Amino acid sequence: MKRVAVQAGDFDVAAELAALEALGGGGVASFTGVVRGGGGLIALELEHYPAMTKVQVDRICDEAMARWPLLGLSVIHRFGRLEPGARIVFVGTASRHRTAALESCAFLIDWLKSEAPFWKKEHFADGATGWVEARVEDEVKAKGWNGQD
Amino acid sequence: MKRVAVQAGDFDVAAELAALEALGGGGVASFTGVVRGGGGLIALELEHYPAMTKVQVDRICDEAMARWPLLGLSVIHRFGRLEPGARIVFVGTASRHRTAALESCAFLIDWLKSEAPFWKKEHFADGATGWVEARVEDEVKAKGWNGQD
Amino acid sequence: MLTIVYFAWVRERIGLDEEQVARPELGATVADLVAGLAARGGGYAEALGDATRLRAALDQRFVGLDTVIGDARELALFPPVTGG
Amino acid sequence: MLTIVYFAWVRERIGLDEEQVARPELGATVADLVAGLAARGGGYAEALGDATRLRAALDQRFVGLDTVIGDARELALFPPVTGG
Repeated sequence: MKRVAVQAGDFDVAAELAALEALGGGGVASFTGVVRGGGGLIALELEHYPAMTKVQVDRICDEAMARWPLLGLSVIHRFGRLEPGARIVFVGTASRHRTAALESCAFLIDWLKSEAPFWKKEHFADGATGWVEARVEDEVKAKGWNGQD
Repeated sequence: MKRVAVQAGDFDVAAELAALEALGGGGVASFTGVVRGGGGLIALELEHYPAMTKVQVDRICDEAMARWPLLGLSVIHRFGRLEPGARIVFVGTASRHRTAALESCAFLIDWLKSEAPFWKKEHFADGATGWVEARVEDEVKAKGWNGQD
Repeated sequence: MLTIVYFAWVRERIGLDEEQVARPELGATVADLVAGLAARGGGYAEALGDATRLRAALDQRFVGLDTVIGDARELALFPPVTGG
Repeated sequence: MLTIVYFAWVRERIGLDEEQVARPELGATVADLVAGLAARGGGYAEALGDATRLRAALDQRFVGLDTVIGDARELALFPPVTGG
């Protein structure tokens, strides 16, 4: 099972997890990213490159499935305007081996952070806006999975 | 938020995750263990040491909260007779840092495997039964978190 | 008296969840007590004969079998745990 | 012709999502094309003046700025990604 979705709407974490549990694998790992409030943030606007996003996320998922003995995975990434508390991203993996489920989940979220063509713009209560800067740490982390410097 | 439960009944993964997401941390990681079928297995019987279990799991949770910047965690472990497909264990963690959420989740499930006083007995369709043997790998993994050999 | 609690196949082989025994002499370790119980033969010998397969807790804390029992009130004997 | 698509603050500074440009000469790299666009001044200079802040994709694959454009049909220019 490989489920990849890039969508504006919210998703049902329970349904995603239930589908992964039903694969009978023994272990299901997940990560959910949520818009963090504070500092006067009223919304995050996620822009993406539609022609590229789905293909890119698909490729990353295939890589995870080649690398770990997974029974299934589910990756969902939202775009558009999201308010604090809203879910942005979900990664779920199922495997007979808990380490495979947990590691592949970490791998996928690291890659989404550094390799998926999404950009975040912050909107503040005072009308100010600003594009979120990429963190060097994220690029380093994704490269780490390849054993590169 | 620290939620620890040792119970016979099932639990609601969606409700646990929603409580963790509501902490506003940005990242929620989870692991759910499910009874694996196959080989004629009809049920798993989980025995535990009630006077010790809750105290021990609490202690492990405190250690995770001291070690990673967590906003909250939730650990649920079931006991009693569980059929294939049933959930056994849930670990959920919330943090502003996705790495903290993912690592602490892996830490907790590794420790539950090697340090929580639970024992699993397998029941097969032909009437045979057998206690699951501890895997050396699990003891090694838990020790790895302490930098011990 | 000292309470001993048994779990998993240790419990099944001995046929008891729990029992009271006379408090062992000063300085006795868990291993000393286990050897004494195994010497009873039968299910005790089956359950406790090979100490390398056993784990123990004193007053709900994991301890090595070389730990002195001291004034602990509850000793638990069981196989390596398999939770999670 | 070559289609160029812009994202995030590159798009905002240039004021366009997408445009068609004459296909660059044989052997031209992404960096060569970026330098030519930046030379238009105004929003282009603001968006593309500092190539170290840019990332690129040719036909929906990430490439370094030193990559030859060749017969690619779509070039995308954008800042480092911040998804997840």
